[in-house]
Amino acid sequence: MSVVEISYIRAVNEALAWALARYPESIIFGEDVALPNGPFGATKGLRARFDERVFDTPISESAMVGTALGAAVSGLRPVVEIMYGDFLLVAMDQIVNQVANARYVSNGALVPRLTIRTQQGATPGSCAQHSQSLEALFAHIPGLRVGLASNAVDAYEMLRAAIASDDPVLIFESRRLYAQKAAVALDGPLEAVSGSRVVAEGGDVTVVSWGAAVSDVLTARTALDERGVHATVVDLRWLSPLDLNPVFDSVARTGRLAVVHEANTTGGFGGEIVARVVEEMGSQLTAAPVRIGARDCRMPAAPSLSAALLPTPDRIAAELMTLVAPTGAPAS
Amino acid sequence: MSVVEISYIRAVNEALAWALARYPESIIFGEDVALPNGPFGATKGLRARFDERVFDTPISESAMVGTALGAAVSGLRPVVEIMYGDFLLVAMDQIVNQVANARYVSNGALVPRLTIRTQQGATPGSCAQHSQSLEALFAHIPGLRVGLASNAVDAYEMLRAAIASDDPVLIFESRRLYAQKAAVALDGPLEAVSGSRVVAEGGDVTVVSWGAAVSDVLTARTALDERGVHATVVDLRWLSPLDLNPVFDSVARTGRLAVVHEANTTGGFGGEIVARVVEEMGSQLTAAPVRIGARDCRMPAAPSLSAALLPTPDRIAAELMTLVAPTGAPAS
Amino acid sequence: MSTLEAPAHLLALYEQMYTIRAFEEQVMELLRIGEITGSTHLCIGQEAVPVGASAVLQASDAVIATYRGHGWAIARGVPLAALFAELMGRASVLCDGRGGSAYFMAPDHGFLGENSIVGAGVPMALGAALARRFQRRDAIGLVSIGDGAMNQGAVHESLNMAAVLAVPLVVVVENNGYVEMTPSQALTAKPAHVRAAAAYGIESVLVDGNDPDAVGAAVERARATAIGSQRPFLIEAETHRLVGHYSGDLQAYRPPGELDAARLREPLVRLAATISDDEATDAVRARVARLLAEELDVARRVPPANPERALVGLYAGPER
Amino acid sequence: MSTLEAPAHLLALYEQMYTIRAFEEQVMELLRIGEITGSTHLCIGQEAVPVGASAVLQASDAVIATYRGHGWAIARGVPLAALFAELMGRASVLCDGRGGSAYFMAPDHGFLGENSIVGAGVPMALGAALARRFQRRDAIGLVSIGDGAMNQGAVHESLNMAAVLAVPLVVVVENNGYVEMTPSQALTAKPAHVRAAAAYGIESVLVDGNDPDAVGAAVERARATAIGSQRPFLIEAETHRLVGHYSGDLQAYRPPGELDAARLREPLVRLAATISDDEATDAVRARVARLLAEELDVARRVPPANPERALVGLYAGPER
Ligand SMILES: Cc1ncc(C[n+]2csc(CCOP(=O)(O)OP(=O)(O)O)c2C)c(N)n1
Ligand SMILES: Cc1ncc(C[n+]2csc(CCOP(=O)(O)OP(=O)(O)O)c2C)c(N)n1
Ligand SMILES: [Mg+2]
Ligand SMILES: [Mg+2]
Repeated sequence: MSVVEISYIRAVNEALAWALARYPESIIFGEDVALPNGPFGATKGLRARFDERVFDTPISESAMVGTALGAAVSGLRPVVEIMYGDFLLVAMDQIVNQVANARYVSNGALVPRLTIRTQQGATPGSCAQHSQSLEALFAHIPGLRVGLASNAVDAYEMLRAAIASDDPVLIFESRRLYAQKAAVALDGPLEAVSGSRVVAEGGDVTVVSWGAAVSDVLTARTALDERGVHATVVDLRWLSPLDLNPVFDSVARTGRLAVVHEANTTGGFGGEIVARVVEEMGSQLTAAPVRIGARDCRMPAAPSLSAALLPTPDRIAAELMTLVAPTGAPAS
Repeated sequence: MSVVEISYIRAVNEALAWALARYPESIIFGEDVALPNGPFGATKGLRARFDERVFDTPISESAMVGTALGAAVSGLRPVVEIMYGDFLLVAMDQIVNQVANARYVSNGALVPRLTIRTQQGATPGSCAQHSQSLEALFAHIPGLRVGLASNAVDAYEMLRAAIASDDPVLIFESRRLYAQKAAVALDGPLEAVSGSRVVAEGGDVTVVSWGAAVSDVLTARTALDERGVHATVVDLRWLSPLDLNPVFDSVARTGRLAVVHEANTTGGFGGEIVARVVEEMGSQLTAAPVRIGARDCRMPAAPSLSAALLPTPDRIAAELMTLVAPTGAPAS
Repeated sequence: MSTLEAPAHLLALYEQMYTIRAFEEQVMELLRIGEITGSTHLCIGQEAVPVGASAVLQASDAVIATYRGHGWAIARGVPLAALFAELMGRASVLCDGRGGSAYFMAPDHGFLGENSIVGAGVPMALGAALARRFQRRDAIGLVSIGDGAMNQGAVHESLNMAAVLAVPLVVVVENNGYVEMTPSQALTAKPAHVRAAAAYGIESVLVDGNDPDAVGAAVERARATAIGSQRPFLIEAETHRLVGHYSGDLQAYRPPGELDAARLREPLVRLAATISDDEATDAVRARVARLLAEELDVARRVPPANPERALVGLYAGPER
Repeated sequence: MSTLEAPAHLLALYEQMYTIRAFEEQVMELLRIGEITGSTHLCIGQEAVPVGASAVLQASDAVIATYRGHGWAIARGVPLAALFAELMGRASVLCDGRGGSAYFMAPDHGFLGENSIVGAGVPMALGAALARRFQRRDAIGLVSIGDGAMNQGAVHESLNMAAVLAVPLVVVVENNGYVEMTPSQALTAKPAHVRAAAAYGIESVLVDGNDPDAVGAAVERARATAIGSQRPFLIEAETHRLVGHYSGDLQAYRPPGELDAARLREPLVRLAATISDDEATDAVRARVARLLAEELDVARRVPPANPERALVGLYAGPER
């Protein structure tokens, strides 16, 4: 088994190379992905290796997604890169009204076997049009699969699963994690598009998170550990399909639930998680659940402002402490 | 005070006429709104009366919304009609990345004083691209105001409030209610963009709903009444700003919460309501809250299929009965 | 073409166009009596476009149409009974009632589907065409759109992208004079849509959309260009819709005399005049009427779409 | 223009262009030393376009640019200190640090803002132009976009709509040869963007975008057409970006010699050669350098954007 220590973005690159090698019908396209090797390097070297199966497109996101759909239902296996998650909105009709409908409305006669890769989130200085976390919009759309990779291993495995799947899958990567490294097994078994994962265990509180926020939760968790509070952290990985079993199991033990995501709170997917847990096992909660997301606001460019809105590890830790010890007394 | 018995669509028409008369800077545009009097008649007679301030546009929803924004920040007060809610997706970038950002990012220097009117929902035979209920996508977007009118009075009052507001407001009408009549006071005081409303009172369960689903809830409520179960029904009216005080008050009395919307359940705004109620007053709930929405699916055209997916009055009544009397024993 | 063949060829075109016409007249009746529910968009008056085009298309070509797509589906060979059943909300072999009149698919017949978002079929057709190029299938993607659709951004993105990526895409603009209830010339600045094509370096042609042979010749040329030189092509077909935009349209916007004039130029009347053999055309119409009655009969025996299947097949993978 | 005036006029253009150049070179330095955070798009090499255009624009005209918009803002008169402060994430009078380098607004200076969604400023400029027509202000909406933006659907929708609705919209396409890291000709089928305009019946002109007077003349003509006959106008300005697409761009994609050749044609070098008075141009540069130092100084004394204000002003109405 070849295990390599590689960055998140390199893991994406390896998954794409794997797909091109494995599926002769796969193609990869997007803006600057071929000759320039990808705006973030995700497609580095692929044009050179796979020739015209990797190609550049004009800045035409609607046409790009529609092209992926038409090609998919004609037997290709397209992977289209949308440079920033914010630009999904330019192609929203194609994603929702076209891609999501194809299989169901055709009663299975059309197979929209395509993957849309993008990256999202705020980084210091990024403007309001390049910093949103928009997964909730897509997790509400039946017919789409939606996943967020919080680390290099998942960046590799979830993308492979997405490309292998017969369903249309939207993968949100995180550019602020692109440089983070992990040991990735390149020839492990192919995963399915499903499954959340317990990434840390603790008996005091269950924290559900996904995407880049998972790493902030883990940072906060370390701070909590030092204060004697132990959190189970569930990385949801896929919002669709939604696997809440590990969450239910953990909440049954901890009695306390927090959901953390980088998207702004109101209307975010955190509400769905809270609702499901309460519907399923409300009586087992010993405290009101807590959602920790960005404040409901546009994302300002100034780092001092965005930091005040985002769910930073400090804020996460503070809110978790309040959840565990609501009186303000130190828990230990 | 002139109170007239008019249909929902006529109420929309009256509100538009009111706005054109009151605000010389107001303009109204959209597809087929001027010479053809509007695809559903909302703009009937307005072109004749207000001349070029009411005009037809090409089928270019992105350009239409962007035009509204540019005109608004230049001092006009545009009202743009998007024929079906599903077509908002074609203009999604303009709505989210442009309109929602204008005021905040400019620190108030730009005033996006515009209204987007649309109508949504499934009607028998309507295809998957003409039947979605998409309010949750927009209620998640900070910077937008979002309202849904469930009756002719609100169609009039909420639209007036929207047009009068300095914020960008998205109004979802319901074409299946367009023919419903009510007594509308045409010269009442102008409302603000805010406020939910208790439309029926009862001590057994609190049902929160909005848009067309409210009328289904009221139908279900009548059936419940006959079985001795009495529901308080809160018509949320505005999802942004969100006024949950009447909900909290009612839940404090009933201990039971149901949220009903026509949109599919997962990721719908019902999750937000459940989360807020549980966060605020979880311990006062005597039963797990219930969300009643469309099944998570695309909307098929065949009436027999769509009926199986939508939250019909029968299904609402049945689910409310289960909530109130979970053992299946008749409540009385 | 010999003098003997000519009438046979023309009669075949007449039969196909009349089949579409009679099918849609039957649909109007089914709407009236409540056997079809929901708004429906008919192509009455525009039949020459799909019929002329389909005469030269191959099974491997992919076609996408708009909500006004019954004619395209029929011309591509979709069985009438199945189509009736689909429109009637029955468990049809097409989409099991999920598509309805405005959004059904029949990929087995080279018909990737209708589309009810104006202009949105063009990107998808671009992808279908691209796939065919990758697969070296010597086939095209053809999309029919209305003239109003030329005002949707996605259409322009696709035209440019098809040209840049060298994709065998053929766009047929059915210019029927109206965009819903608004005359086309009020909404489109371009003197002709072919000019738009030229801006992308795309070859194009303006044809009489009421003449199936003229349409066929244009599609033949477009197909040859698309496959031979991997270049997209645009055809503007001038025609006229003889009915309302949708089933409930009262057509108050029509100037007096317009319809009468259009009826003189409409494809069935014109082709019957060319054929000039009343006996033959009467016979065709009688045969089609019989066929339709039978097909409708078959459709009526298809059970209504089964609500228990309403949630089936949203995903290929695990449902939840 | 007398021989005395000519140099004064040219020197004024030189000074404005050099101000933009020196401002952006300072921005590069501020990025390097960490006083500006985040990716930044410079217009170095393209200064003649905003300067030439702004020379003929009026205060009542509305301008919208892209993320590459520092030059437009400066040419419209936005104070340098405020702009520095905005880019530095300080509590600037422009947007209080909310906009940053890629998305700030200064409507008081007739600058409705930058836009970081490619092409998305065009619909908004259309609306600004429409408002001006309704208000009978004899003013235009002008939007600058890149050549790559011509491939966004919203741009085409807007061109057609502006023509149909008779709106005084002027679109300036700054063709700088690249779309991020991809050469423009690889992505655009059109031989020239002016052809696209023609498809909508829109008048257009292709100008040397490195010559501020040529740009000015084109904008003057466009403005006259837009106001005089309420018709949109498109200007394609050929220019070249002398730096990377954004601050982190290593420009590996450039063919050897390209930059050297471009530097011979760049607007400052060219205008200096025309002026051909080293003493005068040296003096201008020295004056600008002093001014910039002062303005930067002022900016550095502006406090960082106040996190306590981060949530203020999302809505005009009640916050929740
Ligand atoms: C994006 C979008 N906007 C608006 C509509 C509503 N609509 C349906 S058909 C139509 C007119 C289309 O006109 P045209 O393209 O000329 O085709 P025709 O109906 O004449 O065949 C409109 C506006 C839609 N379906 N999709
Ligand atoms: C809708 C959208 N897609 C992609 C991008 C990413 N992007 C930013 S600038 C750019 C290239 C634009 O090229 P051009 O229009 O020629 O302008 P230039 O940068 O050369 O000034 C791209 C693809 C974006 N900002 N918005
Ligand atoms: Mg038409
Ligand atoms: Mg460029």
